[in-house]
Amino acid sequence: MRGRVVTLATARPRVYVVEAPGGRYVRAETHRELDRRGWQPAPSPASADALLIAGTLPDPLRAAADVLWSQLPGPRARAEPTAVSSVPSTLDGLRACLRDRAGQLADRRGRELDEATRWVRSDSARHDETDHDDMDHDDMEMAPGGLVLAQGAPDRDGLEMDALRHPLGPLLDRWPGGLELVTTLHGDVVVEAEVTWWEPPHPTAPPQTGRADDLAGGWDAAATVLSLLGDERQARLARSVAPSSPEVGDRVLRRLDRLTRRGALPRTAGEVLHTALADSVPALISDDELVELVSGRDLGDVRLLVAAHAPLLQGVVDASGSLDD
Amino acid sequence: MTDPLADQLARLPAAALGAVLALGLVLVLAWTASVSRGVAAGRAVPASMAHAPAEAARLLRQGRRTTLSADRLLWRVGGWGLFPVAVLLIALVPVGETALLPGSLGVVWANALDVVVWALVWLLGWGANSVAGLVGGYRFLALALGYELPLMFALVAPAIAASSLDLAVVADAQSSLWYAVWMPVAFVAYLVGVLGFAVSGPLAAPVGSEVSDGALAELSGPDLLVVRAGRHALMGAGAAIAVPLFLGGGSGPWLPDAVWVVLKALLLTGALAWAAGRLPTLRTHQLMEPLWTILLPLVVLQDLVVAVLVVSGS
Amino acid sequence: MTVETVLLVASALLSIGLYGALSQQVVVMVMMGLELMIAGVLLALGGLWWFLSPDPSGQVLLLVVLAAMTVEMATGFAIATLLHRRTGTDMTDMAAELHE
Amino acid sequence: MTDSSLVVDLAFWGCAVVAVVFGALVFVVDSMARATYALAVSFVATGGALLLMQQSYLGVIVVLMMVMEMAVMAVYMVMFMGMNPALMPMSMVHSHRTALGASLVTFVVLGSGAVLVPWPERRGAPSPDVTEALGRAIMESHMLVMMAVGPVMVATIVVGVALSTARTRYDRLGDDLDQTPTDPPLRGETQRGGRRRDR
Repeated sequence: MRGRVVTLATARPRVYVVEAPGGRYVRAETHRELDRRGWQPAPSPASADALLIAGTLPDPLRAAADVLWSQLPGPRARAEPTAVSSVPSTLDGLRACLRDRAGQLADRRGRELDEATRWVRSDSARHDETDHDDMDHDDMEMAPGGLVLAQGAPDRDGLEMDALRHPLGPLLDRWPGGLELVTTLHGDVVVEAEVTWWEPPHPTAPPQTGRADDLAGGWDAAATVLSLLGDERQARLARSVAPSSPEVGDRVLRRLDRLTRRGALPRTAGEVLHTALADSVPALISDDELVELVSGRDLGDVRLLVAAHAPLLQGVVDASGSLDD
Repeated sequence: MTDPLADQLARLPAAALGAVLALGLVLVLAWTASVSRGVAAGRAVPASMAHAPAEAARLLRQGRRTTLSADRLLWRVGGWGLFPVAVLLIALVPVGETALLPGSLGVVWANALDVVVWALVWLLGWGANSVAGLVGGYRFLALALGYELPLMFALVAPAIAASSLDLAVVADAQSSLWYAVWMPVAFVAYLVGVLGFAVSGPLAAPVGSEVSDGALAELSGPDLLVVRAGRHALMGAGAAIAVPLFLGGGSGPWLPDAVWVVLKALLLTGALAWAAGRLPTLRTHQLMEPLWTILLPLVVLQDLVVAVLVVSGS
Repeated sequence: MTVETVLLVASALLSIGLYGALSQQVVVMVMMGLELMIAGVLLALGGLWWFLSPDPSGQVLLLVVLAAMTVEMATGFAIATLLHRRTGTDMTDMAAELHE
Repeated sequence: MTDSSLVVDLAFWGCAVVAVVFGALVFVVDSMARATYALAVSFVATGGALLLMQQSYLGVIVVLMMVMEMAVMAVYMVMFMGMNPALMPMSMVHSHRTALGASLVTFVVLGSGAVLVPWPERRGAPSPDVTEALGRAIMESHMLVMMAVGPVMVATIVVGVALSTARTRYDRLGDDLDQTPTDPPLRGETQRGGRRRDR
């Protein structure tokens, strides 16, 4: 009975898929393989059964990956496939690991529950020097958890709001590998952003080049955007599009255009996807242009815009080959 | 002194049976919503039917995620409160002879219960102490202000037409023509409200995928399971309340009243969940204008039309 | 439940609210004290109505109290926002200093 | 009195204890969210007590309004206090003793009044449907009251918006109100004559 429940529970594990710098192709293949199996990607580490980091992480990001790993509630499994061909066996391995009762028990016993807490403590110690004095409530600078409290700043409506530094990436699902976008938020609106790129430890060659791959990059971006909009059905279609199936491509494109018209998708994102898929390869985006693109947007829009422009970002292109190849 | 108490005690078994039936109905409705959602997302019907049990098994096996300085009390209240609200809503629906919680103010109670969802979803986002959760919680309040007023005025229309706030009376008043037919705007506004408090379809921005599922971002295991079940249950409960309000309650040929109520609720839940699965999630700031400047005035106009017709008819 | 007990509970609510309204520094907390006081008034009126003279006009008075409460809250929030926007303050003490 | 069964008594004391305890918790707990929702619970219990006194409509309206209002209140709390969900020790009181004394005196005076005053017997009987009686009252004999409340509410909405917002519609769209709104609504600082941003 217990065995049957475990089989049912692990029939379709939810995998939190993160792209390492240069891991674009492995990540795209992972999503396609998940589709083939009918598994769903997890939207956040909290609800995920498995963590999959596509590609090779540079050493400085290893610690961050461990923090991410500590956020999986367990039973949990972890893998880092580095080649497109190893993706199916990796996923099989993840499921086997989730079904291994003895292994999961051992993992639970050996867990340090407060990895994230320790990380924040050491992080806030670093921030301490930069904290400037606040007039009235000095004693409230720190919460008991050791978190740094936000400082106020006027928002776009002229009302003082908390300004919160919120990093997006570098280890985030449906996010270009290696991109770290540190945003300053007023509520959920990004007012400032800084871009950092993490280099892959060794350059990875794209598995194929040429026009077919250019389009694949566009369809991959379209799939990510659709998935971010919660439309997994169309996202699956977009991922399955090969340049040889124009009807499916047309359907996805029409859907994207409709979403743009209805305002579900920021217009810029819709336009760049349309251009990439229907007309020609759009121009690359520099880091400054990326900052310009996201500032003044709310957090959700930022995710959609970055996803739509992912194949055009300078850092992604440097790490894994480009549409221009 | 003992007589009323004994009276109350004598009614306990019947009430307990009713509560179990209501709970069962909520579970069936929630499951219907989940299946319909799966079909809308492109899964085959058998796979959609198996989806809810498999996810339940998976989440029951999963542990609890802890976040730093979470307000655990409020967080859990927010999550575990959704499903009971759905059960209470179902208890207001007259099935057959009477509702589990009958009363002359059923319509107002339904409204009060859906307002409780405001508090719960916000607490859910707040309690986790995470950016995604907070964004989701605040998005919900913004949307709630937008959908709640049209929803309230939509509830007013059937009450005016039936000159009663009692759901059973409202249902009986529709023997000749369903209110959904002659007050379509109110019906649509009500359904938008249901999507709103079930946090799905075009109004799903508070749990939007693009902010890592927003208010749900830090939930795991059984806590996530009850919230997901609660959202489906709220959609089912909203549809069930629409049956006496707009769809003629238990009226229908051949079958007994109770069966018709359940059947209509199941069909509406399925349709609503399918639509919610197909319609895109709209961004919060894009929804504000249509909700406040188009839907709300239209519903108020609908109320006026209904009131004028009722007065001139009597 | 008698008229005495209802009024006793109502006066407890009113007194707690009064404490909050007098002692709190943050505008919103003062408003919460006021709300609690109004809850006491509502309960007292409700009890008096039910136990002494249950005719409809008493209920109208309760409805007016409820309406007054919403007006108080809405205006209070608006003024608090205005203060915050103008001066960045949310404290009654600082608001008092404004006219000096 | 007439309907004082044991069940009603128990329910009333339950509501009373919850209302008072959570009312006190508002000024005791350490977080704004908890304070706000403690007040909401207190109000729900007050609404419950009103329900027990057969004022179903007012009771349910109190529950509905207060849960809604507290949900909004929590936003203001957090906005003005700038707090994260952490349970943070906070004490933001002035003249604590005076306030405590004043409230204690009030309680003693009012409470002893409640207990000592010889309350008269009930005059008249409640109508069978209290809600309907209320409706008839506000639509017939006391219509003037409701007619006055309506404009006051509208005025409150206008005043509230006018006081709290810094923008007008001209900020958003400039003088030409036929333009399609910008997306996002405004960028950067508040700007007069809203520059259109084609994105």
